Amino acid sequence: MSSIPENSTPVAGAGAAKARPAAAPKLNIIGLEKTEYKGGNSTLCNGCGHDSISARIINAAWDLGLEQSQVVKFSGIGCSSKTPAYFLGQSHGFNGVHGRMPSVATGALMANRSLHAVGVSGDGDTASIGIGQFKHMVRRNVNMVYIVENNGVYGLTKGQFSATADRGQVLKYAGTNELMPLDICIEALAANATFVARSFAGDAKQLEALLKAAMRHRGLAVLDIISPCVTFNNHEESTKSYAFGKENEIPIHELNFIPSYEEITIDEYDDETEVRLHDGSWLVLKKLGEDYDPTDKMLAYKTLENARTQQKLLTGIFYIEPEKPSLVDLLNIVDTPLVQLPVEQLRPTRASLHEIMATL
Amino acid sequence: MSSIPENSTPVAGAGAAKARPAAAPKLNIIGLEKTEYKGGNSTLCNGCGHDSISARIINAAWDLGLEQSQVVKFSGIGCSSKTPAYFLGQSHGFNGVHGRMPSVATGALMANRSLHAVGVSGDGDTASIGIGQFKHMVRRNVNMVYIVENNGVYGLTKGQFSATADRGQVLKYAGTNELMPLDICIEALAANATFVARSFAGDAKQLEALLKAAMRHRGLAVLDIISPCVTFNNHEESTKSYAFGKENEIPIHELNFIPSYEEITIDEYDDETEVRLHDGSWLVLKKLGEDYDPTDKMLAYKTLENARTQQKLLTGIFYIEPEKPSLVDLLNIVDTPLVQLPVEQLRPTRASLHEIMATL
Amino acid sequence: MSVAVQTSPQVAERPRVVNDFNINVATVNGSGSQTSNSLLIRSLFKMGIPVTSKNLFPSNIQGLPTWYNIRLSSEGFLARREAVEVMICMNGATVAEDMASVAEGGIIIYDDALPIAAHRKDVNYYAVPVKELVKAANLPYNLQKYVGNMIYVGVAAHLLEIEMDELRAALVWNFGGKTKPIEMNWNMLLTAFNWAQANIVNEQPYRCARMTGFNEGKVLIDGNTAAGLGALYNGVSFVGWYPITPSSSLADAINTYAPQLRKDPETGHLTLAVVQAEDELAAAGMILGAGWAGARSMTATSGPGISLMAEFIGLGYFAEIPAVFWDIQRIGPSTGLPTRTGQVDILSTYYLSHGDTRHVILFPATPKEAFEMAGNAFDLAERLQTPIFVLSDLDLGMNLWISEEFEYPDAPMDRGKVLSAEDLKARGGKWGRYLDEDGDGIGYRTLPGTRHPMAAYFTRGTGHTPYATYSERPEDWENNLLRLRRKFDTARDLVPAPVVNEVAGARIGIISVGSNDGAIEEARSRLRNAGIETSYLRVRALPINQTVRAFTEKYDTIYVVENNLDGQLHNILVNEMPVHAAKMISTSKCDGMPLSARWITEQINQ
Amino acid sequence: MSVAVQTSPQVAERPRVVNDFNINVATVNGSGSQTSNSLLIRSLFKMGIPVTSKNLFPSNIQGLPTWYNIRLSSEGFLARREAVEVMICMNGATVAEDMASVAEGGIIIYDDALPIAAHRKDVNYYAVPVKELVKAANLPYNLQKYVGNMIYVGVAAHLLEIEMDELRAALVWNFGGKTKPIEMNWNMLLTAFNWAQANIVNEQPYRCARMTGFNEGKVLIDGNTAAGLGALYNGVSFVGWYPITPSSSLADAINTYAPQLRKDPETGHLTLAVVQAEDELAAAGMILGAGWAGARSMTATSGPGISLMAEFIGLGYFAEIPAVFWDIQRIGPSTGLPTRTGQVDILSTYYLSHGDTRHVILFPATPKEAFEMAGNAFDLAERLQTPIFVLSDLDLGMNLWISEEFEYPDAPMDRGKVLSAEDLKARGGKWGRYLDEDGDGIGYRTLPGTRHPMAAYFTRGTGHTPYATYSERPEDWENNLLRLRRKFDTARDLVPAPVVNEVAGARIGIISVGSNDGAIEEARSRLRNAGIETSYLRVRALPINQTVRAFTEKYDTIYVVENNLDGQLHNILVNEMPVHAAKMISTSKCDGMPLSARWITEQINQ
Ligand SMILES: Cc1ncc(C[n+]2csc(CCOP(=O)(O)OP(=O)(O)O)c2C)c(N)n1
Ligand SMILES: Cc1ncc(C[n+]2csc(CCOP(=O)(O)OP(=O)(O)O)c2C)c(N)n1
Ligand code: SF4
Ligand code: SF4
Ligand SMILES: [Mg+2]
Ligand SMILES: [Mg+2]
Repeated sequence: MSSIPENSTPVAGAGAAKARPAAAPKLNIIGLEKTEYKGGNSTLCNGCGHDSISARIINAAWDLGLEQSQVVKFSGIGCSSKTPAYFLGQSHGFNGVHGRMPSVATGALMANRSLHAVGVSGDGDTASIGIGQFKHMVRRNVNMVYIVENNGVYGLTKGQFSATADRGQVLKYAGTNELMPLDICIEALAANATFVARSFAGDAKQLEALLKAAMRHRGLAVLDIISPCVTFNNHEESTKSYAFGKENEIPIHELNFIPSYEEITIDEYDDETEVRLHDGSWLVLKKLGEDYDPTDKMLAYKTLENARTQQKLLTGIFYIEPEKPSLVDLLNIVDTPLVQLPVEQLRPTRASLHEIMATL
Repeated sequence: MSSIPENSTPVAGAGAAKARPAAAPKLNIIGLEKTEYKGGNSTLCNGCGHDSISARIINAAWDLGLEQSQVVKFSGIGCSSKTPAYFLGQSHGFNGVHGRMPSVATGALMANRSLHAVGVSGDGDTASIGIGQFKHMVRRNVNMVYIVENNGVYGLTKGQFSATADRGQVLKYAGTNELMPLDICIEALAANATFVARSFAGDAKQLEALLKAAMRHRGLAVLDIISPCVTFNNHEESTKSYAFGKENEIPIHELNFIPSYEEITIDEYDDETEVRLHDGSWLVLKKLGEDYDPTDKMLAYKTLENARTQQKLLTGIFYIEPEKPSLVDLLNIVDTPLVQLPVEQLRPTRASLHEIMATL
Repeated sequence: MSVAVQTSPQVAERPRVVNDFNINVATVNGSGSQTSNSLLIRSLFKMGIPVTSKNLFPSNIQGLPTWYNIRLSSEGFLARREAVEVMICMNGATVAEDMASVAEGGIIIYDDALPIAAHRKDVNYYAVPVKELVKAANLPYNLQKYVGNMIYVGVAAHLLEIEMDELRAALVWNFGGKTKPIEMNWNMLLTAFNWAQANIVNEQPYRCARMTGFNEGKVLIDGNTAAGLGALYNGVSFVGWYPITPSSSLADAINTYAPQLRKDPETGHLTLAVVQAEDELAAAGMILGAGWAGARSMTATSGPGISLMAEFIGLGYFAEIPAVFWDIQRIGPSTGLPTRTGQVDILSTYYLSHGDTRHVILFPATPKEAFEMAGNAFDLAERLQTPIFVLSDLDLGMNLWISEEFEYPDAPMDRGKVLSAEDLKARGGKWGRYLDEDGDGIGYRTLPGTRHPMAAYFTRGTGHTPYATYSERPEDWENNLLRLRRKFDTARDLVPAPVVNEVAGARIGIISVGSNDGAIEEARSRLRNAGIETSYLRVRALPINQTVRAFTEKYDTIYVVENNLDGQLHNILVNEMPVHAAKMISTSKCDGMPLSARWITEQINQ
Repeated sequence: MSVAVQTSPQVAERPRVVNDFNINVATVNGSGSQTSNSLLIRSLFKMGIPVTSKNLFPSNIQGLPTWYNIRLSSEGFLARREAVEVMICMNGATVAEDMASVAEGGIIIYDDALPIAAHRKDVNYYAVPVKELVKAANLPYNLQKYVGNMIYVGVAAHLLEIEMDELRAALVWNFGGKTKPIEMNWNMLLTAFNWAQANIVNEQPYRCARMTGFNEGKVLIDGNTAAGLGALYNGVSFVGWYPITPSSSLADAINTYAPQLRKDPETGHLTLAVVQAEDELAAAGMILGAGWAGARSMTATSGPGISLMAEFIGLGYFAEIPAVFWDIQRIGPSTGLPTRTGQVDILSTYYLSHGDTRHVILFPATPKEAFEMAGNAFDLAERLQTPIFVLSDLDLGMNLWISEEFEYPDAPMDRGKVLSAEDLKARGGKWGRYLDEDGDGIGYRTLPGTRHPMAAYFTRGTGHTPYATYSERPEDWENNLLRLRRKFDTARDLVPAPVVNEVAGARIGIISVGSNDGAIEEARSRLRNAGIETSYLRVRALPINQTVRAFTEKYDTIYVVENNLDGQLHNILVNEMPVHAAKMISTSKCDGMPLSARWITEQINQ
């Protein structure tokens, strides 16, 4: 989801957009109320982290003024993968099979390059059964926001370990996990990802900024979001619990997203780094602790490996490479979405067939 | 393949073993000629890198005095995966389905923990279709030598790109590869591998040392071996060609393997590092260029990422963690191989059934 | 507290209906009603009453409508019955339709906080002040929701006359003797019971009463637990699995009982390995690897998992590797409804994988059979050297059934044709992995690790000779397939034989399979009452054998009754017996519910 | 150079055998013999002679025995024929059996460096001094092996009287006009030809002679290329695939011809996307995604790939997504023999995926049909909104066939029931994705990106209502499946109709499928000569329709002829027509080779 859908340019120019907060607080830049971005009623457990994330997606989409008809939602199978039914109700959604969302999304997005895509998966869906398709989608840098709602457990099948479960994690039925976790962010990095971030379902502000940046990134934006499963993995010792997240989240920077339609002057603060996204939006990173340069891949590995070993919940954007081409850019295909080609472009001429026949 | 098969202790003690080179050059420590370690005739192309690797495996196994009946061979599908038929003809072999060798090996090795295993796969078999099972096998640290015969191409299906193909690699039929490669070694590291090495089919000495160390490692030893496909990807520009390998291989250290049955005194040379393997063997790394500490994971990431970006062929052992438990150690199962348990241990008592029935 | 008296006009005292009605409990899932429902069914069972339960739960974790249906049948019919006489309404989301669903003359026990749409005149209502009772019980806040479910148990105990001692015993059993939850729940239950006694004049007709003659020597258990126990008692040594409803509880049962049954007393270590795989492809690969190495290996999955295993199972078939695949069927195609039952994978499993493949399938009908077939499956897998499927379903697997006690497996395990180092020595090392020495299509195998220089062979999914060497020769290919067919024919008389119940003079035969059993028996009884005699053959395995042929031959019409849309068993039978094809009538239905005797009766008695 | 004269005693001049014999070329694969063989077949074709080739190659890259069998048939029979009259032996590893395999009276052309085990008296030998001729040609060292194969072409040209002009033309065609390889090879060929002319007295009877009446208006092409072209001419816009023999050349053909046929003239960009997936699961997922988004999407694979796709295809079926799956069948089970043919995936594809599924399958018999069915498949996929399978096989897909020229697809593409934003507006936004408005079982769909607030719907593999909302209700489930069955019935008359050839007075009917066609026609001719008339129906698609029923009804006996072990089509026909089950005889064989007319004749004329 690299750029603003064509028809969602500010209704009254940049100036008007700037005045928005004062003028009409309930309408976004394409004139819609936030409720329009809702989906069906959630059937998840009360308090499930996944529901918070849905709310953040709704906010981010509304804020960016996404045209829902130009958005597609993909998911696999799991509690997390159900959520696309609960946001952006006016967008087409595709709830696929377990662990294989990437391939479905890849096909759809190559067939129609103008679509903007949000994919939602779970840690089981992505890191256990789905790690293969995940890696290859990352490698292809397909244009999509790839959200992993990571709770370290299989929610929908009632509490088994996923491959992101912490070593030592204890579950009621499954016992103690003895294996080191796969780390979604490290996996993404290893497969040459161009946007790698982690957040926490309980950190609304950061998450929204990240979602917006991800929606404006060209290529695959991987968002590993710690999202507590209140039913099966919310005891305090779990690094995927609310309690742990609220106590222990360490943002590596403060994040601000400034959409392309807002005129800004980037001030030269010492403690801020700006990353210009492909569509002209900006991601502003404000220093919190150590310096963090999100274009330094080795720093990303190091930061993430240390966090994994020490079971620390670091959040923020670990790595970004805004200019790398996405798969559709590499395929040498026409600009018109393939699904919109007229028959003349789909069927070669009669003469051409005669020519070929003559050569055989 | 963590330790010497129980019955392959030196026939005449360590002293005799030391005297071996002088006494009977054609018999190994369990009294066998090298030809006994051969398999069927290869049906690969003349000059295929995979055949060189088979020869190295034969040498290493003979040198270590492996008891073939206690060794099992696994593979997927591909030219590379055919090779287990061409070495260790007296070992059971299992040529499975494409990309799914890891699961078959895992099941067999849990069922019989006393077996020593060598798995052979290709880059397509492991990095394309098989990356999922590969990652999970690494994560589980199953006791096996996992060899990837990496030629950057699908040999058996005649020359398509695999996921390890270099960016910019050109193939006769498939054109130019635009995507960054997956790097087997980085993938292994990310999944918490305990033994990560790369070698080159043309570097007999290094490869044999690595093979022996891998066979003595506890857990999964990943060997990414560049193995030229002389038929489809051997032009000079390919980093997976003989010409490139011979010209450009950069060993990060000189490697020596010293088996546990050889008495050695480790001298304190400045330019040598020793790693003690689980069974008491030693891997001696002699400094060549920069210092390299193979227990430093971050250094491994850095070295490998740089090599990937710069398309350099670095070889050697990048990372080793000799003391981590392997899957079978974590499963809380009896020491006797499960397949050898007597019926009394497989069938609970009659009384126990009555007890259970009474509770229902 | 408010006094709940009957609000609908009721014609005086009606004749008692004892042990012959349906209770339906409507709750919200994840609310703890599972415990309450299990108390109900267990205490009724312990009172000697034939009962069955059907748990109708949604495919989510918490907050959606759930129904627990308990049928009492003094005659011992254990199939699903549609009508509901006693409705317990605890869920506002469905209360209107729940109340509407009650049979004429039935009763409704309901939370008085629920909105009631319409008052029917033909049923009795019993409002229960749930909120006030919970309050009175003074429960910790976070447990109110869970423990509150005891209220309907208490009220039902009064109205239906369920024995309080049995409820108490069930509670103790349920919490494994843990005092705190037992007392808290009991307190709640008792409070509700007392309230009901004090406030409800029990004029309604439905009653439970202790009886004998049916439940003696029986247990109450679900099919998945039975299967898990069966595996443990029959030497399972490797389980590779991936969670999927409704099969997960089979692996759970193995994990639960393993420490008790399969622990080495000296070391405390287990004599089996259970590995949760990363997906079903890996689970299949693992158990094939383990089976190849010589373990009794198995997995449990459901439709989507079976589909994912298709390629690997072709390998298992063609490389001839023993392994057992349990498919606890749920309805599909695709993800379908994970919490609804069906016998929908018969065809796709029988022909699973590309190329010419057909597989041996076992079909348990009861928990006892699930227990036994767990053993049969291993014996067959090792004898036939091939993947064996056991097709259970959600109804059998996850619902509680009254089952005969399981018999201890006395017969020695059949480990099949395995050559040891000594055997090889005796043969002078001569053997062929795929050589049909015995004419039964089954070769000999060696296990990796066998200490003999001729022991090794190379396993592959590609063409091979009798000596396991690679071959592309047409004759080798064809001969190998013909041998596999011979092996399949060998299987016909090794698999569990069909169960046949023939009635003299019957012209109609019924063939069915698996968990339909109870419904078929009940339908036959109904048909008999209507003057129609039927004979019945229950297929317990594929491929079929002579018994099925003989049965089919004998009757004018054969109804093939099954719980799917396409008549999948019918399809296979028609193919096995094309000469009888014309008289075999496919009688199938698939809506996610177990078949009912009524529906079957209607199909046959048209 | 040595002079090769006939070494075996030969009975004077024998009657000429013109255009009616088999040539078999035995070489080593990866040796370049492919080029030589293609010259042979192409020049014979251009001489107007009906020819067929069967390339029998091993599943490796280089160094193993390969045979290239060319049949000349003046009557125009294009099926495999077993006997070999002209054997060309260039491979020492198989020379003994190759020489032994020649028919009585046949000839053997061989590399004189090869060891000859036994001299037969009933055949003529022609030794060729390959090494010396190569030397004489003065070739660059690294090309000697490849170019050396031209020698047998030159010798055969002399002995069999293949026109040198046509060989030259074929060579030019083969190297796309590139002078250097053309001249080098031609030089070699000519040297050999001249040598043969000078040294071999051509007394043997086999001759090729230009003829007319058959090849006019025909082309020489393999089925995979035809299918690729068909896809390109019928609007394919997304291909997701994974390499697997024998299907890879289908994707290759698309990649080869796309720049010529599907390039936007202005930008030079393509109007289709081809993505090599990481495996077949991903390929299936990709084309379902693309089909869902509105593209004409397809994949090409073989048995193992189809098995891996099973879960995804269930989703495609149940969520009703158009996509086309080509299965170029090779023999299985399991990895089987990647380079051997069979019609072995009919059953597993028809019932692919768990749950109640049945799929539409098309069966091309000729390259022309492969071209056409590529279009039919897209039309059907979009009309029926479901995965469509096209089952070709290695024989059709990878061998060269004489085919009628392809006709330009004039009919407009059927893009199915798709609602645009305007349509939605006209309807006031009212529609139901799975609502059967038209009674044909097919709902309407919208494509993502449709700019209308009511356009969106949610696609899922779980239970759903006609309005695409989630549902667990039994009625919804059952109704949905019943609608899918209705849709399947709609398919019966939309798919390509069977080809029927009925003979008055025939009592025997033959039903067959796909690439057996030639063998069947030839067998029918043989049977006719033996006084047995047969009628013939070639099934071109599943599910079957009334035509197949009527045909089956009409004949006393129906032979269902197919190239697999289990009689897979027979199985399906028996199920579709149980009343006729008894008279349908399964006539099947599976050894990796295409069926021969002789075998079929024997089966029917027993
Ligand atoms: C092929 C297949 N295997 C198994 C399942 C059962 N299943 C459904 S969701 C799920 C795991 C979900 O875990 P996760 O992705 O972490 O999502 P969560 O529920 O925790 O949000 C599993 C195993 C399935 N639907 N399909
Ligand atoms: C499921 C499946 N898909 C595809 C194939 C076809 N296939 C055989 S080998 C191979 C690729 C082999 O490449 P690699 O692993 O790199 O081995 P190499 O031949 O290069 O040694 C493929 C795609 C197959 N056998 N099975
Ligand atoms: S089970 Fe866990 S993940 Fe699923 S809805 Fe409930 S809280 Fe969320
Ligand atoms: S094709 Fe390549 S990989 Fe295969 S055998 Fe030949 S050289 Fe080796
Ligand atoms: Mg999860
Ligand atoms: Mg390769």
